[in-house]
Amino acid sequence: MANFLVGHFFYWFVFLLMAIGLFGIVLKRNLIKKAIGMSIFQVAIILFFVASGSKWGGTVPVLDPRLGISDTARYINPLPHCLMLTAIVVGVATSGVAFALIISIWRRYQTLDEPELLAKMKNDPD
Amino acid sequence: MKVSSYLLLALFCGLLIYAATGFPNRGDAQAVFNRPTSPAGTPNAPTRYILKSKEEMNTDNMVTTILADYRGYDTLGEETVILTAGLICFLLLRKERKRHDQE
Amino acid sequence: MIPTNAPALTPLLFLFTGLLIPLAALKLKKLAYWLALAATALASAAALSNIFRVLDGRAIHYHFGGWPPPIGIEYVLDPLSAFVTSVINVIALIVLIHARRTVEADLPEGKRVPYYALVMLMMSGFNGIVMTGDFFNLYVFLEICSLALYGLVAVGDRKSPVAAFRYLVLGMIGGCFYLLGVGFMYMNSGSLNMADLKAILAVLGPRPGIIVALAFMLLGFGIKMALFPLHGWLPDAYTYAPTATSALMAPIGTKIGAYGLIRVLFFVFVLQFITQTVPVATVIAWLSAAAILYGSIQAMAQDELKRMLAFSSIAQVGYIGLGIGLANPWGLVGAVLHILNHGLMKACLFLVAGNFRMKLGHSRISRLDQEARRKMPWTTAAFTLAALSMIGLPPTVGFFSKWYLAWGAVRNKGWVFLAIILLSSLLNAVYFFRVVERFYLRPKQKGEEAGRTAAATSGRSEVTVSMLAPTLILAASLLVVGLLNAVLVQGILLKFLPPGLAALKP
Amino acid sequence: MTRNEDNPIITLVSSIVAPFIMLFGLYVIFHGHYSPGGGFQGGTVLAAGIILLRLALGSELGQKQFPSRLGTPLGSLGVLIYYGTGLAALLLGGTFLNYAFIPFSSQASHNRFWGILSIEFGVGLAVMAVLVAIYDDLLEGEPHG
Repeated sequence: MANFLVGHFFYWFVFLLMAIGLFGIVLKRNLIKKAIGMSIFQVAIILFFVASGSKWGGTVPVLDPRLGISDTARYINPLPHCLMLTAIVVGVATSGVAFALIISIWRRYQTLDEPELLAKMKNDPD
Repeated sequence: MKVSSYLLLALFCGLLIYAATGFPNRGDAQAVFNRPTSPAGTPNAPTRYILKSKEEMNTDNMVTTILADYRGYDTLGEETVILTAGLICFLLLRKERKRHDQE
Repeated sequence: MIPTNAPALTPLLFLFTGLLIPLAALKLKKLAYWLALAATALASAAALSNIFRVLDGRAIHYHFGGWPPPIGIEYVLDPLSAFVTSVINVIALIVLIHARRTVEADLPEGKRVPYYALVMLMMSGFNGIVMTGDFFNLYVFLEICSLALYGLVAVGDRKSPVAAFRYLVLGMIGGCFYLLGVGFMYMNSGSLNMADLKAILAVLGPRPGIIVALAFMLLGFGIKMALFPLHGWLPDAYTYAPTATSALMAPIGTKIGAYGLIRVLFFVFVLQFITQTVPVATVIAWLSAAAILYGSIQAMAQDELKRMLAFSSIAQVGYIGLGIGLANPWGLVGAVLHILNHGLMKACLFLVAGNFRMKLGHSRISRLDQEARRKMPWTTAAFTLAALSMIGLPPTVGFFSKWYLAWGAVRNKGWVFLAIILLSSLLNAVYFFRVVERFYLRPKQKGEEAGRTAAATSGRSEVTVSMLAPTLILAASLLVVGLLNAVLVQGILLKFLPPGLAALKP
Repeated sequence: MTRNEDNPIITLVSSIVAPFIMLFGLYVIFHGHYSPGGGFQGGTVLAAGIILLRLALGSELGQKQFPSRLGTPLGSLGVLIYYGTGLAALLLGGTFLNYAFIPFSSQASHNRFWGILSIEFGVGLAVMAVLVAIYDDLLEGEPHG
């Protein structure tokens, strides 16, 4: 049990971050805070992948002539790093689009508070 | 509404912890995704990347070789994603500035 | 060269056009539309010819960068993906012919260039999702088409950015859950390739991580396909989007999620896993049944035509989900046939709504009357035919997919599902006849009495040919595909059944 | 946004630092084969340099250095360089993105090396152009004055 708790320590941290991100998305009323929650959720997933690639005693996946390539345990797993570079870009793109949408919402309704926004939309004729 | 949201969050955390019971410890070099072959006997990709990237691409940085060659198509998709974001920002926001200038 | 590159052809073609349009538009802005149209036409031709390449039932594998599957990314062209790409590309072609006028009406000239570029990138995302044999690659392309869709929705009328933001929040949660599912899958098996994973999962058996990964992936796809409790983004997005966008995303967008669901459930996991070890198929079937009832009942209460169609889409996605959840050959054939049928029907109906908006200036049901029919006889005829098909009257396509679904329900002894399929046809009849009745029986409303003489002298004012022809082609195809459905099912659909299901067939 | 255009410290420091930031960005792009780095990271650093100049010198001078109307076309061009490298491989007989078929040199591994370099360049260009374009577009929302 102790081994389970300690061995997965980093995952508990990541899961907590995910829960915080989801909490922000679901329960916050301000659109910017929702966007921040989205970012936290995404970052938590990125941390999760990167953590899964680590090896105790391993170094960065750049070939070191002193280490050679005979022992794969010397280098941490490069695949999650590569995947997460892609996921980071996707996250950046999603945040950019989210902020663009928030700006155009602000221009039309002058509010970012969700209940207020919905009330204003209801009064809108079309 | 609020209570159900908290319940869903708790369910989500429960699922995560349940899933974590099957995970190898962090940093375990013998974990299933670090072995030379997968349980079904097919080659394991990361091992191959570490062993062969110098030989096949003359490149030291394994992340670069995966990003640009072994899984290069993902990166093309990634560039497309960011271009899409640029186009959307253009579509949503750019035109209104011209109107602003005319005023 | 084309035969060896067949699987990669359509996504790469769309991608190339999407990249070319912003550059070409520096010289000539009008070029954007014609480039988009030409690319879609080429891609449709390529996709249709791909069907004939795989008719013998063997899949064509395409390795990007020359790396075999567990190392690199592969595209797989099998009968299912060939069929689905043909459906989405042909429907997109027809809708794009129609889109020219509506986009001109909805958007200023400077914005049309990025609009068409985004349409192309979205199509490349759709085609990529259908073709790919790699889970992470699927995520990347899922994000391309989702992002493009958020942008395409947000340029509609005044409320559209709010709808797009809600879509973005939910779509992003869906994407993240899918990615998390992929991560859990990777943690437990060490592979991202679908075929490789199938072999590994057969060895590993059920594990906590794999079960949760499956749940998260299904959640992700469920949000993208708007399956019942996860449908929150759909009605607003469809209603406030520009005509061209809603006509593109309604027939195609949600189907991609359904396709992903089929891929994961039947081509990665074994049948026993999803029906007995972890009965997700049953859960999907019940959720879909709820979706059918909820969508149909909500649709009855709507006044805006596009909103009614949006809720009807939720119900129709329910049919597809039901076919998947039944997890038997008839249900799956019904589900995939319904991907085609619902694509054709919804595209036709949304084009009709676009025609109304173009000529009448609105698409509110309470303001439609005989005048609409007098002005636009062809458009209303197309609507009526599509409505009959939605209800599921025999010679039209709608009947046949429901027939397969009903047969699948009977085989599973799912009498509740059978009852829901029958009941929903009745509900469909109620909410579609509510509109059709106005065209043919409702006399002109009082407020417009003064305009009667003027309208009578001007007579018809049907939309232009470039808008009318696609509507009529889609309406006609409802009959043609309906009559040819036996050929379709025997020739193509039965070929793609995954091994576990094909064995069930007597 | 309020900005003191005459603040000499900010103007001077950022105009001295920005070229080095951009140079470092180019280093990160082109040294990605041997050290952590690559197209995306380098492109981001380049974009940071350009955005720093925009923040410090005002958008008028910044526009002269990198006009925002170039953003989307340059981004497309960057991705097109990537796509073109892949397409060249396809046309020369390999599958898409199989750089070994592009005859940069006699050895397959060297071909792949140069292929990676050319796509990293495309990625860097695209990321830089698009990030600056997104920044510009988001700034349009700012009510001026």
